[in-house]
Amino acid sequence: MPINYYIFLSLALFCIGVAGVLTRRNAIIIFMCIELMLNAVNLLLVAFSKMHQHALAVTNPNAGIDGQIFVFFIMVVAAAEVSVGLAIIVMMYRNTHSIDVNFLNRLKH
Amino acid sequence: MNAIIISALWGIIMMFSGIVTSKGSTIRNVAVLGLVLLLTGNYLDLTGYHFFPVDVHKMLFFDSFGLLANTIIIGATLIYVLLSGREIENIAARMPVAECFALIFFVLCGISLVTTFNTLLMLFIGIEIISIPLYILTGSDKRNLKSNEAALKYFLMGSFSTGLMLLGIALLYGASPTGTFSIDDLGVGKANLSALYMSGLLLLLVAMGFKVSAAPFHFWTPDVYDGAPTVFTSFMATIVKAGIFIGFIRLFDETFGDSQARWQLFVAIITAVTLFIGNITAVFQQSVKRMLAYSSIAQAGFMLLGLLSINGLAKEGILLYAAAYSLATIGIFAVLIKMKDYTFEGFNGLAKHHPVLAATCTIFLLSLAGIPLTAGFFAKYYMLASVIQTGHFLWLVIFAVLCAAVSVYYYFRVIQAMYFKDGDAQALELRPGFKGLLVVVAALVLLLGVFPQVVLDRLHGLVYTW
Amino acid sequence: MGITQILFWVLSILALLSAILVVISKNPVHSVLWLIAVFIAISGHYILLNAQFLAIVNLIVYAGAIMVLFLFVFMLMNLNSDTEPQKNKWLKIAGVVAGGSLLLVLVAALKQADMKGQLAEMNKGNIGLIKNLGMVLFQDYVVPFEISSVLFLSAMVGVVVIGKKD
Amino acid sequence: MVNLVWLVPVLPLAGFLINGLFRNSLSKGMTSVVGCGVLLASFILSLLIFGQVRQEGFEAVTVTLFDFISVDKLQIPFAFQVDQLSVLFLLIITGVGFLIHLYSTSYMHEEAAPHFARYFSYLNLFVFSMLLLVLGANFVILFIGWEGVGLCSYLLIGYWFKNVEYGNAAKKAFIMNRIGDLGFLIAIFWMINQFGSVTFTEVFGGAKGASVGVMTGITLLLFVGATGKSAQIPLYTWLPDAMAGPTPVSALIHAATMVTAGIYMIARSHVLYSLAPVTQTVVAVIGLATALFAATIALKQNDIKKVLAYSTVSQLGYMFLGLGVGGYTGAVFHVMTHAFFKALLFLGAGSVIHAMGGEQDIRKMGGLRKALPVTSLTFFIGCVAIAGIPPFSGFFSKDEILAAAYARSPVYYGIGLFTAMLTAFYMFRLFATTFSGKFRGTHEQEHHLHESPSAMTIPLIVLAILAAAAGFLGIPEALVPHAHVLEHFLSPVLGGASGDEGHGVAEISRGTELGLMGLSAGLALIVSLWAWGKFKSKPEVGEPAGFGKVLANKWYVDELYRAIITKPLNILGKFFVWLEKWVIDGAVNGTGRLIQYSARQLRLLQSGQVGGYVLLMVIGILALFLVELFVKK
Amino acid sequence: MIPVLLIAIPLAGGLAGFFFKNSQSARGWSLFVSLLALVVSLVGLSVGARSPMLNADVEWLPGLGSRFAVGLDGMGQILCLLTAVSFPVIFIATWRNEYRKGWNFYALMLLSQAGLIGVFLAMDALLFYFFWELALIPVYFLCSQWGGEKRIQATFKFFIYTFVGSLLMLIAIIWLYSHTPDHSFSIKSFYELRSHIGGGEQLWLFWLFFIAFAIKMPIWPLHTWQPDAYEQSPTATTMVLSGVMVKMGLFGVIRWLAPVLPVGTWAWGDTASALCIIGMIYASLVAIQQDDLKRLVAYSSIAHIGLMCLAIFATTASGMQGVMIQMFNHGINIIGLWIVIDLIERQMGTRKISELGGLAQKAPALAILLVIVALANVALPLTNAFVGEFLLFSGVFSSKATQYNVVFTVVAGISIILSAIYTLNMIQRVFFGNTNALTEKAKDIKLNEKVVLATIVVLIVVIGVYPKPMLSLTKDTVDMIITKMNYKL
Repeated sequence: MPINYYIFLSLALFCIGVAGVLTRRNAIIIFMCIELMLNAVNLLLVAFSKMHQHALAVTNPNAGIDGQIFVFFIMVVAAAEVSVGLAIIVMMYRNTHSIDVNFLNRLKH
Repeated sequence: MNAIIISALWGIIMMFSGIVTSKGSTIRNVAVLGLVLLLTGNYLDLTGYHFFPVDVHKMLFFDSFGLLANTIIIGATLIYVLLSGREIENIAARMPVAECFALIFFVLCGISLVTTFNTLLMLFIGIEIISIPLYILTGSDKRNLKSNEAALKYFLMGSFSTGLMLLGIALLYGASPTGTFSIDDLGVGKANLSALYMSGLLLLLVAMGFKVSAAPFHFWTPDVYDGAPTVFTSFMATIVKAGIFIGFIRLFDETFGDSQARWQLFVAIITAVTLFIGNITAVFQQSVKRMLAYSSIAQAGFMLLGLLSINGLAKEGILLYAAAYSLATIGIFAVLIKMKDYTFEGFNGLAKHHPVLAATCTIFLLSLAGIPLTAGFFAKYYMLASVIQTGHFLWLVIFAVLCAAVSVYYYFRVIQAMYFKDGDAQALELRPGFKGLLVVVAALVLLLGVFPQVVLDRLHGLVYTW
Repeated sequence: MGITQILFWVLSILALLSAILVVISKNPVHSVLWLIAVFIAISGHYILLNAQFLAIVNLIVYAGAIMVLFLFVFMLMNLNSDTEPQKNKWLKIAGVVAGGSLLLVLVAALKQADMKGQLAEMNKGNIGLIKNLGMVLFQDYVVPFEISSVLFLSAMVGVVVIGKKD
Repeated sequence: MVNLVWLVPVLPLAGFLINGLFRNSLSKGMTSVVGCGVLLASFILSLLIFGQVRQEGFEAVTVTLFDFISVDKLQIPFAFQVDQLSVLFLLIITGVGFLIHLYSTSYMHEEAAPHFARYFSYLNLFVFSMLLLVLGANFVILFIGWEGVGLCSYLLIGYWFKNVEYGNAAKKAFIMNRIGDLGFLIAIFWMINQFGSVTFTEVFGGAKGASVGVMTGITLLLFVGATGKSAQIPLYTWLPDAMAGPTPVSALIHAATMVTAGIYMIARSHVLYSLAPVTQTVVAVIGLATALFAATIALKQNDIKKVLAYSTVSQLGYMFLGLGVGGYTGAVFHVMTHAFFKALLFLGAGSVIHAMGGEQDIRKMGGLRKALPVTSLTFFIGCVAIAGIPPFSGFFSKDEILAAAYARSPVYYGIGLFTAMLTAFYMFRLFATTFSGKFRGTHEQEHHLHESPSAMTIPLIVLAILAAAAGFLGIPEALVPHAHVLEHFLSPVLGGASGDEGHGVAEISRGTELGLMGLSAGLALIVSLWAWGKFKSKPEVGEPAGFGKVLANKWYVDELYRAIITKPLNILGKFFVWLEKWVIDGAVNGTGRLIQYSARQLRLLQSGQVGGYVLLMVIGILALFLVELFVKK
Repeated sequence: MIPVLLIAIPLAGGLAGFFFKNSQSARGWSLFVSLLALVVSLVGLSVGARSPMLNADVEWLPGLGSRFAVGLDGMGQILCLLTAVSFPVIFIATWRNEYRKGWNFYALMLLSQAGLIGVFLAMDALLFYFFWELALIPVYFLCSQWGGEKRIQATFKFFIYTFVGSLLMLIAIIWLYSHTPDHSFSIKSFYELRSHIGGGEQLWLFWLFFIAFAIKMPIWPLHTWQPDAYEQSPTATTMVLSGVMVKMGLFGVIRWLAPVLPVGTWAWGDTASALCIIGMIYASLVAIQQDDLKRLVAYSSIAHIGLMCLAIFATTASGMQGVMIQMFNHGINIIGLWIVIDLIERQMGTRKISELGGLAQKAPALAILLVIVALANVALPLTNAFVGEFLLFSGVFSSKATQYNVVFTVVAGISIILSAIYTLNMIQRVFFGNTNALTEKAKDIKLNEKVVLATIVVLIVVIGVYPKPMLSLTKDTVDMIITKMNYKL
């Protein structure tokens, strides 16, 4: 499969995520959109890893594996982030029974 | 390696110290002990004593630049804890002090990763290890809505920038000829993939710019610094920012060094915008805390000059800048925390009631303004000199200088308030030890300003042997 | 047009559609579900790319654990259907436009790179298998692996700090 | 002896210091002793030097005291030059100076001791500077004296500093002199640039080599200086106002000595002038114009000192005419005689004012002859002398100038003669109105009338004798061959009678010269008698009308100057103040305000909305990529 | 040795001054210290130009190629003497002024003295820049702490203004430094640069330097900070500012601009000169309009400085000599004026000319001394300023560097007349005429003021009559500078 397809696919997903971040007000949804962006990147990485393998397999059987390892680490980080992020959101919700980012405007100028 | 491991381990120790005792002072002493250990450990690393002979598979590379940066940063942290550590207890009732210190140690661990990374993976993990604790620390004043808000904003935008960074890394990976993330291989991008390469580079520039609050990716900074508990603002604004900057320089020097001509313009643009927005916006602030937030943006703008012209001078300079800037800002925040009222009016007539506070604070402000005889001057000097040495971007230098003149405006507003305005500035109780330490730090700033050689000699040797 | 191609297209369209639905659906719970759909589609892609391990992990960790966490939080806050008042229209449009143009620009930038002959090879090659991954992970990548524990630790501590009732 | 010449100026300087520093402790007596003593001493000294100089074949001596300024090539020594010309002036200055000092001791007696001392110290300082002026061996020393006398005249005019009017007069004098001095200075710079030196001998030596253009420039600039100092058109207006000072001051500074500095300077540098015919013409024309102009004004003045002042201006014009037509000796001769009779007239006027208790308006006087015999007699002699009636001194000196003028062009002569008649007219108008007829003042003034004390009358008498007799020093060739002692004496400096450079007197035949003499003498006599007859019975006491008004108001020249110079300068200054506040400083403050404003606007970006922030970030990214796509490469 | 002492004495004295706890002793101490500095500078004059004691050069920042190099050449001597004379004079003259927390005041004064002397002695560009700022900072605090009611804004404007200038200069210095073959800040390598950098660079480098110096001097139109600053500062500081600090600008041009960038200096000479000329006329005319004594003197100072700067660009030996000696003269003369103004203000509580008058009756001694100083201010012969301005003008007139030399001389000459106008106006309206209610109770001056004014008057006359020693002192410097300014070399 030409790598371009994958590139554009994941870019599309990524940008949809960005658009989501920009358009939604619900903190959790925004966070989910960010997760979407991460997954887009994951997909891209895997695609590239396969591309590298295709290109370099002759010299190095394990060529391109780093990409997949990286994806693995991204998932790790994502998990950690989710835990912290949700914790913060919940804390926020506890104090101001709302997770609407538009109400986050005590700090400005 | 010493720094990374010690800090990680000591972080755990701090966690458990929380279980053993709940006396703030004890915990703080443990932390101080740990920092001293860390400092010595890292310094020994620098001089060639590696405690942990680990094969890092070229994931990390311990050069003198990174280690020296670590030393400076850890030293700054030590001063920071000594000056303001006590304040952590006062943030809120039943504050989990031990955990906070643990997080601080983890951040240090992350910083020492960022300063010595050798693959983008390590950079990424390091950045995350730095960020996640910071989200927490920002929100650690749980009942305070501002703190909450700051935490959430920081978190959302931080993870957004993480997304950008990852996309950049992915593109670079695609461009990498050997299919690895090692920055040694990334340098030589194959010509036909240069589009991938450039896009990845730009995205990384954006992501890192976000972390060091370079405009137009700085928007989180004022709100987060303003909302976070002042102790942690001080920590974020100085130590963390310096650490990430070292990583930033390292990334662009090692990875993208040989395509400098391609990206210099972008850095120049970002620098100009940062300087402009940072300095101008700071002019019209009412709260000193928020002013300092903007000033930290402005200072970042100056450091970006070093990124623009990566050369010997720039590397020496960025270290000196990190030291000078951190010292001065930590000092000011230490004073700020003691103030009842964070607005400029709150400082009126401070000189009358607390001459020592006012005097030291003045020195710190002068240093930030880059007045000669203070460390800040040489920091700025190096940045300007490094750019002038490249022979291009003279317009940027002149622009930077004009911005520096503007910066004098808001820094001196504080001095004017302290010395020339009448009022009764309220400050919380001050221990003599605190004052003493403050004076020592001020003296250090002056020393660096008159004989920067004491550090420069080392820098010079190390940076050029690197 | 082999079976893989067809699958590729199907999965891609599925992913994109459900991604869009994630963004536009009023009800948060629905967006969660659509997000899970996206993950599944992406896992499908992994399988096509013969990265079985990641495909599984993606399903388990993301679709399984993380999304459940999200749902859980939603339930906890019981803001199910459109409690989210509408953001003002212009900002929405601006957001969409910005996202779209970002895509445009990125694509434009990457189109220049001619990737002719650069194929992501499908359903063959064994680097995606647990065995190889494990080998590499625990030999070359042991340091980051260990370090990431620090990440988890800090996250843990963080959650404690934040969540501890006071 | 000659080498002691430095003592001549130093003595007055000492007097100045003593009187100045100890003015609070010295008694009036002491002050006057010191003040006059130093003058007497230096007068005697000058006499001795004169004795040495007058011997045949005396060569000019330069006495160098020390090195004043020396910058790479330029050497300016602090040196004095003793020759016939300077010695002549030495005698006039110290001699007349001494008499006037003596006179002042009693004239100023009402002043309190400190102010008395101040007066004398100023006076001494003046003499010192004047001596510097005439002794200087180079233009810079000359200039030092030049400005020094200006300063002293400023101080003395403003001597009664309580009176704002006097202060203004002093200021006017100083500033107008300054304008002239600027010309002088530039001339000096030009010389330095041209000859690399300012020493007389070297400059005159080099002059031959220089182009006519340069010479004309330098001499014209020097003349500008002279017009300032010697009150010529257009810078003459300060002199009449300068009468604000005490009368002896007017006598010494504004009649006898300082105002003649210009003549001295030009006579001194006649070598240069002879090389610049254009300048000579200019000098002559200006001089003549001034003479006529001032004389017309003098016709209608009623303040006794003002009349004398304008007559001074007019006489000075005469001298310049002499210089302009190359009659240097004549000019110097007239300087001398004028010093005598004008000093005499002023002192006489002073004595009158003294007697009238400060009254200066001649319309309130009259018939003072009885009360002030000595004064009136000496004053009469003065009038006769200045009117140019033989055999009094004025006749000879004036006549020499007229002769020279005739030689150059009859027009000069005609105007000059007319002016002489005007002079005779207003002088006798003055004399008649003041001394004859009956008294027109108040009663207590009438009581108060008395002849002045001997300290005042003696100088009058001495000066009267000089004014009467001095003329015989310069008996024209036409009458008695080789009797022109002065010319003979000065010839080493100014060149002989049959002088070399463009000297005109010799060209006219003896017959014409005698004719001219007769004419002028006769006319002068007639006019004088007419004037006396006209005014002794019915002096004009009413306000003048018609053209007389114009004259009485000095042709409205002061008003004119105010309109075309003072006002515009003020307006310009005000405009600059406005410019300063609103444009230049406004720009500076504007920058500050601009920054403030932009700060207030930029803050709004920090909306507090996460969405907004991210949007801006994305836009930033877009911008970067657009740059990458379109700008670079 | 001597230069180090000259800097170290006031520096140490100043730092020590902070620890005094009452003004009187601090005052005595500062006077003592300043006198000590004066003695040292006199020693410096006595040892002879070739003496090794006049130079010191120690390692400072080897990494940066900057050394702590200080030296006393003719120009340094004359300016150090000025500084060293001024400060005792100032301290004595303002002896009776009371300052809140006086010890800080005197300490800061001494610090600024150290900075000033450092500027005049520095033989290393970076060191020069250091002292340049060091002299500025104390003055900033002095003015905004002890100044008039609008002090904070005025001083702040002054500070930012000069700071912008000096930063631009810093850029130029770094740029030159990076082009020196031996990567050194030493003045020698800077003087050798002429062969390494083309005319093109010099054209813009010139302005980076000149703006800094022009602001300091100040040259029209960068002068607007000055009147406000002078008006608002405490008089002692105003004396420092106008007597000594403005010389930094001229000094900078002579030592660091003209010889280093001869081509730039030559190319922009006419432009700069034109600015000076405009400034002279402009300032004089504005001065005539002033009613505030301080502002009047401020503007007259602008005019005088303009003349000196003009003479620098004339590039003639006599002109340069004039600048040298005139820097000294202007310093002491203007300090004399300030002393008088300070006296008047302290007695009458006002500086408004219109509210004064007739002081000569009440304070004859003051009147006489002022008149002499004022006459020096209008450059009357036998006063020091005459020598200076004579040389300046003849230098300008005989300048080969410009073809407008005559025009410049004449127009500048007009300012002499104008200066006479405003000076005499001032004398007359303040001292002559009749007293009014305010000036009735005026008293004559006290001993200390008499002493300092007399000292100044003596200096004025002595230098005016016998300037030779001064002139010969700076001869070598002048010749060196003039040769270096020859851009054809």
